[in-house]
Amino acid sequence: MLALLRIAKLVVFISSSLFVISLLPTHSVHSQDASPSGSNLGPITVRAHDTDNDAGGSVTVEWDDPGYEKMSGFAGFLIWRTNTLTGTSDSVEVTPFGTHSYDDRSVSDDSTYSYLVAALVNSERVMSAPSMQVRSAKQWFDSRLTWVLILGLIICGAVIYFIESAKRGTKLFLRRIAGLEAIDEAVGRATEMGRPILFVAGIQDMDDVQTIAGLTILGSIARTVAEYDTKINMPVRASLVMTAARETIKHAYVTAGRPDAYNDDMVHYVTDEQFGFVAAVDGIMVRERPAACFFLGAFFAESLIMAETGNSIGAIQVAGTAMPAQLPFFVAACDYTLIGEELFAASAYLSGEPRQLGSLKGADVGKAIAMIVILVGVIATTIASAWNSESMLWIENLLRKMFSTG
Amino acid sequence: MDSAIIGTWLAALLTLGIMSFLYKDNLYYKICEAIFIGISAGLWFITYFWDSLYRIAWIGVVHEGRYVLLGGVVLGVMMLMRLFGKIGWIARWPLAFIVGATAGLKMMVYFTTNAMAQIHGTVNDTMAAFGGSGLYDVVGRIVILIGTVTGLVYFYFSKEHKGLFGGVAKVGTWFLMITFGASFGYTVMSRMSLLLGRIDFLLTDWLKLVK
Amino acid sequence: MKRQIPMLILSAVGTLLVVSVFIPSARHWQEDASLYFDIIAVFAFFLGGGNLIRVHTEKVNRKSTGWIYSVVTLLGFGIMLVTGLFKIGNPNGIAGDLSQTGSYFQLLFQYVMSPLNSTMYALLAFYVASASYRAFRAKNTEATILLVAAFVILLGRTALGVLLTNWIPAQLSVLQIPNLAIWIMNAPNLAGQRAIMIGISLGVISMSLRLLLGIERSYLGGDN
Amino acid sequence: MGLIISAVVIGGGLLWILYLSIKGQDVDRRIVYLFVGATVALAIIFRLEFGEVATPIVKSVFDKIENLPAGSKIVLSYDFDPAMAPEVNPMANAFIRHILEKKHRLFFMSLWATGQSLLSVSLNDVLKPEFPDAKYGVDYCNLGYKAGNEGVLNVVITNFRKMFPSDANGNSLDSLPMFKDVESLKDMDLLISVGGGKPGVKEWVLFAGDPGKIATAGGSAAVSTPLLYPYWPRQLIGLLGGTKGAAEYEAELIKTHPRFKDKGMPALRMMGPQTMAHVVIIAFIVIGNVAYFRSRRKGKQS
Repeated sequence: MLALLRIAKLVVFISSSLFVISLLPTHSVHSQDASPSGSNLGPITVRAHDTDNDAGGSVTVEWDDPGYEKMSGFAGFLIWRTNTLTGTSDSVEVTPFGTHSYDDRSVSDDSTYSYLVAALVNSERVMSAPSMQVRSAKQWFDSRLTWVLILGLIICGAVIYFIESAKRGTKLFLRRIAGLEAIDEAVGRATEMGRPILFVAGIQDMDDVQTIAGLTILGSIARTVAEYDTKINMPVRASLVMTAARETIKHAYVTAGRPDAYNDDMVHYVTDEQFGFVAAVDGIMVRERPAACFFLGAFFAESLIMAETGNSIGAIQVAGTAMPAQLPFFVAACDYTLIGEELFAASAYLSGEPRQLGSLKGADVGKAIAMIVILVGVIATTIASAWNSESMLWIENLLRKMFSTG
Repeated sequence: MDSAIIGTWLAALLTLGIMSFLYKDNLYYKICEAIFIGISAGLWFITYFWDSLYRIAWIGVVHEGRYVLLGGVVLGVMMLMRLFGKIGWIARWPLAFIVGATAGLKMMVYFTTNAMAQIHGTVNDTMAAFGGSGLYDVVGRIVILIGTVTGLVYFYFSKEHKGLFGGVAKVGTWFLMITFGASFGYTVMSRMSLLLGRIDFLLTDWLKLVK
Repeated sequence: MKRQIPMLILSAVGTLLVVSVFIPSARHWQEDASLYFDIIAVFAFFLGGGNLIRVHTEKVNRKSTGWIYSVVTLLGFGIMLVTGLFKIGNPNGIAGDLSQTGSYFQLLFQYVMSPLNSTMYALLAFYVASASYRAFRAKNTEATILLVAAFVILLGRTALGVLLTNWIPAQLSVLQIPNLAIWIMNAPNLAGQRAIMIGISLGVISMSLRLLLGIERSYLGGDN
Repeated sequence: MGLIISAVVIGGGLLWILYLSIKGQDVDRRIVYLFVGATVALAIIFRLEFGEVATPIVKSVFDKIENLPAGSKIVLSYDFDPAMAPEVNPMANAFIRHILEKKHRLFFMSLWATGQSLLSVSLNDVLKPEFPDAKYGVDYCNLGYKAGNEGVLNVVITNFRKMFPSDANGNSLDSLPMFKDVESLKDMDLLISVGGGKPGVKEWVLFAGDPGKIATAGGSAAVSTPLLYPYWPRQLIGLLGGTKGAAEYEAELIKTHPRFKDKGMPALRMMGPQTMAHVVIIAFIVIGNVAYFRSRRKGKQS
């Protein structure tokens, strides 16, 4: 039965191919005198295969040009597709000069196809022989990302390993970060002066990790605030951040044993507009005169506007962001700045919890790998270019391949 | 009077109001600030309403039959439960969804575009800028190498910055300082052009002092 | 339960999205997740906007200091909502594009929002000046290095920089200030940027893992 | 007159601030603000312009065009959109003036769909009125926009006619005399891309200049300029960065070819106030440090 079906398919395929060829106003590829300008060109060879690393529904057609592009009157290559199950044929695309491959994204994974490519020269079509039958399929793994997976697993593995070993009681050493030690000092001073603290978790929404990092630090700060009974004022630019920040502060107050002192109004929505938000925060600063300002999260151009206003009212300012372009402004105008990675590490530091600290040690493994790769890479490329060393070139190419991300 | 003239006057008065903050907080600024907050919050709500709620959720589900988006609507409604004290805790579900999605997605994005691409770039661009074999190029390569590696040493958390390691980290901070100084210096000019635009508006479009 | 279920959602969603990067046919999950985010964000706005209205109405009711500004804010918010929801003045009616020329929404944007926005942005120029005057002082090694780098780049971007070092012969042309400025951008500046960016990505990875593993969960609130 | 007033106000003010700082008094930040505002306002009111001096990275582009023999073939690609235009359009116009003044042959094209209309504006407002003798097809031609980003470059580096069967007006390339000895980009003497995004200067370097060993220069918006610095001077013979770079080029142009003086040099005019503000900021940094060292010395003595 199955064999019969196959034979039937084959018959349909061959006959439909012949049908297509007979329909086209063309001459056999092999009859040389029939080529448009009488030149002596070989046949176009066509290969069709499933498109790599995709979700299915696409076939890649590739062909060699024996020289039709160079002929005057060349107008492009016509790609012709036959569905070998149904026998229907249609033209897919005419590709421009210089293109020798095409991804046909209009196929179904349930059918098989065969392709022809025709060179269009002076309204004539020089056909290739049909390609092998091909069926598109989806891949379960994007092979281009093999090195991403391997390196990612190594780093994540290191982080998880150190978290686990910290859980088992291994003592971990971490260096001090000046900006974090200043946080307690800043809250303490606000308490002494009887003035509020201002907290801004950046101007992005919850879909930015920096905002989440800011909120995790807010958790620690809010606990101190609750213990000291200081006032905290947190204007936000996005409603989701408002909801999340309220949960965070409330939790901190409960942990500190002061749930009654918590109030939803500590966090208030202002406006989603970047500079409208800045106008409001500036207003709050000069009117309420907070003793301490925290800017922890993702910031853009407003960083300096807020930090300079904070500076003008004499507040202690601690900032932290992973926006490289804004770091210089915070460094210039704030008392302490958490630079890049320090922002993400801060909450782990502040919590003092072993598992959290372990995760930082894991990230250090990643840094060690990066340093080694950069050292080896730059030295290898230098030697490779200066002395034409084969082995160094091999290392260079390996590294390029490992770290290329598509 | 046509609307353009009224508009220009309005724009000029608002511009001056915001600038008055530089002198000190005052009634004029407070009014401008209040207008700014009210109008902009409304503007964003309207934008969200038409772009997300109407175009994505309503058109997507009702007209295009993309029922997968209903999941978002359900999570969104859960968010609103915050308004009802007793079942307010259910609002944590959409929050958990968002934090999980952000963590998962951004982890991969940062890993490929920041870590891998930067390591790749260090090796590649170094050769673009300093690929030759003269003194200039050799010095350039060494500086990039030292700068990147010592900078990473600065961020190394699990070792005390003392002795040789501390010295290396110190060099790393110097490189970070050069980076900050350079970015600051480079952006000054573009910041000035913003102010230029505003003052030009006041003098030319509004007061017509400059032709 | 009130904490376990959210934790479960968080870990599951996060892990699925990490995995989806590697599976071609699962990549659309990422777009779906961002669409979900957009939809949730609108609903959340009802909370945020509600909060804005409540805070300002309360101020007005209690006649607390500055209540008159709250009236202005509420008015502005209301006007924008009405003109935007009903697309007042829009030549194409309710089906028209929100920012259609001539609609009241567009007029308010053009004559009220835009000048406020760009003026607030322009204040940066003043703050850059005051920060330069106050903060760029050679107090210690770090501050001196920052100062020198900024100074060379600043000079390199004015004619002064060219004129000051024109006399340096061509063999040493890298020492001419404009060239030196470019060299600083190319070598030490780039190196520093790279270290910061690589550090950031590792910080994000370790924080994301803390979140996905449920080690860090203060933002999910307590058990009540 | 304006220059004198400005110099007196600003110079006097700075000296006064210096005096206050040295005496150890804190200068109120509002005085700093007032100063910046006054500087910019004065510069706008009196339309102050300063002679820019070309930095080496700009000078090398200028010298290249200046020193090529007349009749050299130069491609100028408009790879930008209206948002970037205020910064980079002056560069493109300065290039047009310089290239045609030196009697080179100019081939216009664009890798950005939006570049096409900006290109026609330049042709109508600058080229045609200022060079009435320049003949289309002989001295310049417009190939127009082609979709395909850097793929376009991949093709034209071996063959122009395959990618551009005709120019933007529908004339076949063979009908244009200036194309007689042009087969591909490799026959060009200089490639210039003006743009600030992708595809832009970087793509011209990587897909045309570098593989074809053709001299390449560029102009880009200030934000993307640092990303292009690594290619100078090896793969890029020069680069104009932002309004500043454009102004330097304009200054160099009117220095060598004074007949353009009255053509209105927009970048130079825009730079006036910015340069003033820049100098004031540099002065502030210097004054700040003088004051700091004075106060430290005093601190040590007491």
